Amino acid sequence: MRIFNIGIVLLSGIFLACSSIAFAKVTGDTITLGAAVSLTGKYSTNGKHTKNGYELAKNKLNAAGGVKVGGKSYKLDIIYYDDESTPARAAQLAERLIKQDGVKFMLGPYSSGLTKAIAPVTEKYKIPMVEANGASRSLFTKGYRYMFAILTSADQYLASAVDLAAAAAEAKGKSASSLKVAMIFENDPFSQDVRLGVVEAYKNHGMKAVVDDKLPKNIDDMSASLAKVKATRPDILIVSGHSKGAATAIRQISQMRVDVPMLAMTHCDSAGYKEKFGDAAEYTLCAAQWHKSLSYSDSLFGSAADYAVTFKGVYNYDPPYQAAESSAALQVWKDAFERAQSFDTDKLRDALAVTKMQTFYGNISFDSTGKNLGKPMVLFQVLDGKYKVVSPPKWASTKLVHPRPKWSER
Amino acid sequence: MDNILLLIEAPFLSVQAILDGIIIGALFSLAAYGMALVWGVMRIINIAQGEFVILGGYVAYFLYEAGIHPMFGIPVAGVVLFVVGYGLYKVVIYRVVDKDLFISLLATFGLSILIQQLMNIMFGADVQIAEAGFGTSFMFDYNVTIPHIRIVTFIVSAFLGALLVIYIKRSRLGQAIRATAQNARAARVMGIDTDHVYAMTFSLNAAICGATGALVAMTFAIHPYIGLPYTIRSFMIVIMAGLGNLPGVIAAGTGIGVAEQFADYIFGAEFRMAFIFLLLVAFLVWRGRMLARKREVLK
Amino acid sequence: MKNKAILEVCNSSKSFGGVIANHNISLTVPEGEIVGLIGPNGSGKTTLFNTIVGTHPLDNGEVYFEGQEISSLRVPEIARLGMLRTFQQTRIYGGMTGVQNMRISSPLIHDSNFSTMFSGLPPEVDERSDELLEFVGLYEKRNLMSGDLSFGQQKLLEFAMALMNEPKLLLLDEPTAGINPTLINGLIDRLKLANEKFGITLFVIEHNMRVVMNLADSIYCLAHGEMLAHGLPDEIQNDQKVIDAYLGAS
Amino acid sequence: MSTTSTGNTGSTNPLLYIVILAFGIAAPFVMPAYIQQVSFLWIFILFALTWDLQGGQMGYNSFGNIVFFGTGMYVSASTQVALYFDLGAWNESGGENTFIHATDEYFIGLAAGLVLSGIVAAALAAFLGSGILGLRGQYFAICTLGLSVAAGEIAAGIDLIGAGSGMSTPVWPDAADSVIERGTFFYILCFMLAVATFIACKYLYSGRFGMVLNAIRDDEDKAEAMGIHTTRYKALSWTISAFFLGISGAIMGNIIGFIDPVDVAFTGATFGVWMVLMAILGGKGTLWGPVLGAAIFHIMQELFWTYFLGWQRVALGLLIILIVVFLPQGILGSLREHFPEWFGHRLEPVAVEDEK
Repeated sequence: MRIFNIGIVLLSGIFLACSSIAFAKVTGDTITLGAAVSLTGKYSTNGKHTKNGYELAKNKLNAAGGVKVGGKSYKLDIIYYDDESTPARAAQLAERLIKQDGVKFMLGPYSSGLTKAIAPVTEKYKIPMVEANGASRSLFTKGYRYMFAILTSADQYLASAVDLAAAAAEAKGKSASSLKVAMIFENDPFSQDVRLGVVEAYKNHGMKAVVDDKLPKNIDDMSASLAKVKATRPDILIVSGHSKGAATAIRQISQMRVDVPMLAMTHCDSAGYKEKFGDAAEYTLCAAQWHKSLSYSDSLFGSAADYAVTFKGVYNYDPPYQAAESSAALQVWKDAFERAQSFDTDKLRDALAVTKMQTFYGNISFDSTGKNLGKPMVLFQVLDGKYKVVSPPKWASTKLVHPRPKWSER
Repeated sequence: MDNILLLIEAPFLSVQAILDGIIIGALFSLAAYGMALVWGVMRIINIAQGEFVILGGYVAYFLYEAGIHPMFGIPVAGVVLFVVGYGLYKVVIYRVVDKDLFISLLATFGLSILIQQLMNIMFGADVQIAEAGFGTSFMFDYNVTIPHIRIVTFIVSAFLGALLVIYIKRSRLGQAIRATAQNARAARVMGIDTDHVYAMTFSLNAAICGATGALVAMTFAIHPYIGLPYTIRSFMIVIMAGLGNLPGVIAAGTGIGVAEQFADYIFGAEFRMAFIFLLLVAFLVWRGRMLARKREVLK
Repeated sequence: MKNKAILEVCNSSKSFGGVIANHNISLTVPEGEIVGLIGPNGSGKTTLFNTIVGTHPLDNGEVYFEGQEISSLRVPEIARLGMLRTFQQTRIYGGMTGVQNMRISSPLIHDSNFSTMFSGLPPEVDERSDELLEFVGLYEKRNLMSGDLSFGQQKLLEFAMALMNEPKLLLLDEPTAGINPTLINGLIDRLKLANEKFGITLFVIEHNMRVVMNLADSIYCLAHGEMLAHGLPDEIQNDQKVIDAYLGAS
Repeated sequence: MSTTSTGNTGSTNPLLYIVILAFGIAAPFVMPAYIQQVSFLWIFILFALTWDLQGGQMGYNSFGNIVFFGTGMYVSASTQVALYFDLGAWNESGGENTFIHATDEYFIGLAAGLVLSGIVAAALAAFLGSGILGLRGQYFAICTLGLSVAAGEIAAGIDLIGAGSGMSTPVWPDAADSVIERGTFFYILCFMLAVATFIACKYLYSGRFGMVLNAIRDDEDKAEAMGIHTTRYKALSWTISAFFLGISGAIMGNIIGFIDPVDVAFTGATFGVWMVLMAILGGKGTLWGPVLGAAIFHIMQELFWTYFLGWQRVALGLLIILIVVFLPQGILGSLREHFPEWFGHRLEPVAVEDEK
């Protein structure tokens, strides 16, 4: 009998909790977007960059008059949830944003893995999503129609570094196919995708891989892999593993005095690379979607450099590209709303598909799979404690220093 | 296969692996010794061990940020964590100390989640390091590297371990701790304030973890979510060595450290965690089997 | 010997890390009798029980149950053959009610294959369980958590559980320890009754001389891990070696 | 010391079953927006029930049951894909290949996946159980914890199932939407599986199986001394749990749509621990405790997520500590301690009619 009563109370509790649904999509003069970002868990650093990027652009857009649809001006608002850096939670939250909070316009989470979990949900409900932080190329092979990524896919992150090395070798009269490549990648969707791109690139040049290590996600020590690198003396060492991997790598490479002619990585700036490691970081090649020294600009933020100043003024640190991408995602939404002049999700999808715009972050236009074709990746090298763009040639502000000086000669 | 060939072709890799393993093992042994202390005296398996280590690392990191050499972080982290440990004992642990082992296991698990998340909120999820600024030594024509910080780590671990053993052997509190470990009820009858002993034991363990953490921040890197491997390694070492067996702890610690390094070379680093954990499972099952032969069970 | 031996121990030895607990012990328990085992504290009585029922492996010697060698069998296998023991520190299933403790002790549980493991138990089991609970005087407390029963009641419950299992031979480790003296006579009667009515052979460790003299048909006496004496209760009572052993003179 | 509810405890009001069933059936219509949360609720109930089969009833506190969940997830997803495509190519999915399941392919694959996932998980449990169930107490708990972490790391190293990049499950065919909506379909699967698990547990606890498990929990040595085949029962109990967990993993994998080895499949630190907490919160060793615990836990967690954004894990950690410190017996366990007569533990001087 008592158990029965408990059961009844419980069930009525569930019903009660569910009856307080707040429907939101467009109410009054507010357009509500939804985003699951990683506020806790292993991606929380970059999750924070992502959220800051969204917030900055939202406030800036609202201050600049909001979004004009049908002659009326709307303010943007964003509902955030914390996906705890796990795909399981991210998928649930996407469902929740769409079905309970009535969100019709989605922004992406941080990282490829989480985007992979969210994309099937948005696709199912035919909710357009502009995502700024999911670069894994398998995202673009599932035929998703409602997902638009404003970044370059992950396989292109470091492929250009391999090309640079090949060019440098040929300039010295050596054949590119004589080069040896060492790869150390974290075992997660993003880094493994970067690896695929690198593998394709070095195979194109006929190079040989001498080390191909995967690191577990909880890595704090890669000395075994680096010892292998020392033993095999490769010409290029490529490392990718989010901020944690970048920080561990640079520290141990300098500690162990690993001498390689070329060292390339991802996530240098979000790891606070040059600030934290000083000299140890010198001559490293870093892949980035964006950098403040690039010559892109738009009417809202001004130039890339202006964006960096604005961002720093609000959040007190230099914007990593993760933040810039996120800000740009909101600009893409605004553009789509204003071109579609509608809040209909299908019309918005079609508008998004034909996006062609310039932002401080770069040119944006999507191909049929939803990835951005408008801008290339950039590679910079840390020189004298500064990030200098070395590739692509169009933006190169300095010449690549190659090979890296040996540790004993510094 | 290639990996094994590489080991044979480049013998200095083995030297490197053994050196790294021993130094890392010393670090693990220290945390493991603390865990054995708590386990033996209080019958609590502290899942939050790794979080204490990381917390200690943050103390060293903040000293470093404040411009103080992180070596000072070793004693400071010890003191700070001692206080933290005492507080946690008074608030949570003393309520579960006499309960079922599984209850205390869960309680410390809750603590570990709590500490992790609070660290994330307070310090951020960035990877942090406290650079000690020591140099590096080389052997075999630059092929084997020994960062000095690792040597320092080894020496400090050994020194702290020895200090601890002497303290437990000689001091009054140490004697009370040993008496309580053998038979808490008898100790209570003999007028030992076991509650105080428990509080001190738990705080002492936290202090050891804190010092270990300071070394970790200088040798490796810290961030809020990297505690669990330290807990698991400590646990492995303790079961392999048995409670209250310091030479065993050191042997098991360095053994695991070296085994891990070689596993890295042979199976690839992506299986490192799997290797450690499967080793744990295999060891337990093997011990269970051996005891079953004597018609006993692992209890 | 009037009856054939149900249990035979030949030259059993057991030591724990150099401490010799049992040395060359031989004894026989005839079917249908009540045999007592006495000896001062630490003389190796419980160790002997443990080696007989398979808790510890024997260092040396053999154990036969109904003529079959059981020295290398394990506890549950021996129990299924029909030799059961109770524990000095009473062991019952504290988280279950008295009735459940009884039901789970039914010998039908020994038969565990895929068809029977998931089935219930036939009504005869309940009848028998009620009968035995009645027999030990716990019927009205049968639905209480057995962990909440008093120590003496738990002892009785353990005894009832052992009877429920319908063993051929029951090894009792100090059945009267910790029981209120006024209840001891009742317990002795029940033990005797179990022996007569259910035909269960009993092998009893007992400290209380009055009890064991009253109960046993024959008695073995252990001291310092060795068999000291064997005989009828009267003989043992007057045996100088036994008296010395108990007074610590030897 | 824990409590039990086998056999003859107070019988449950049949109305409760009717209300719960009615809730289960009505949920997709009454609150379609919450269909996924309610699906998760059923799965959580299953988690707690299957954990309790060892932890509560048998006294073997396992942190490793999540292994079977993850195994089921991978087995099902691999089956679904491998029936129609090359598994390796699916997971690498470089280039411009697209893989789309036709409607009948999707459902046939899913059916095969569900069945296989249960069988493989159960077989794995039988195999692992033979080694690990010989350990007792904290050694068993830690050994299973090690197993759950190792499983995730191993899965992350196997390229065929996508390694660390994870694996996507087949996309729901649009054509099927005209018959049934995806969420509703999986909701029904979750609901049916949870009900089946509950019925299985209830049945097991009503017969000798449950009694033997309780006996093992209360005193395994005694149970052995009484001639019970303890090993057989222990292994079978784990196998049964694994069977249901395997299928739940298969369903969950399809609901989430993307399998990450550590964060979705072998989630020792989240689902793996939650199942323990839910059972303890409700009262381990009881039939209804895990159900109650799962419901309360799930609702609390959803509320935390909504109202303590960013602090929800802190709240969770606190909740764990509060539960184990102040309510180690769980809700039903505490009720039983204070009001034993509600559960049928009373003096019965005269022979009243025999329950059961």
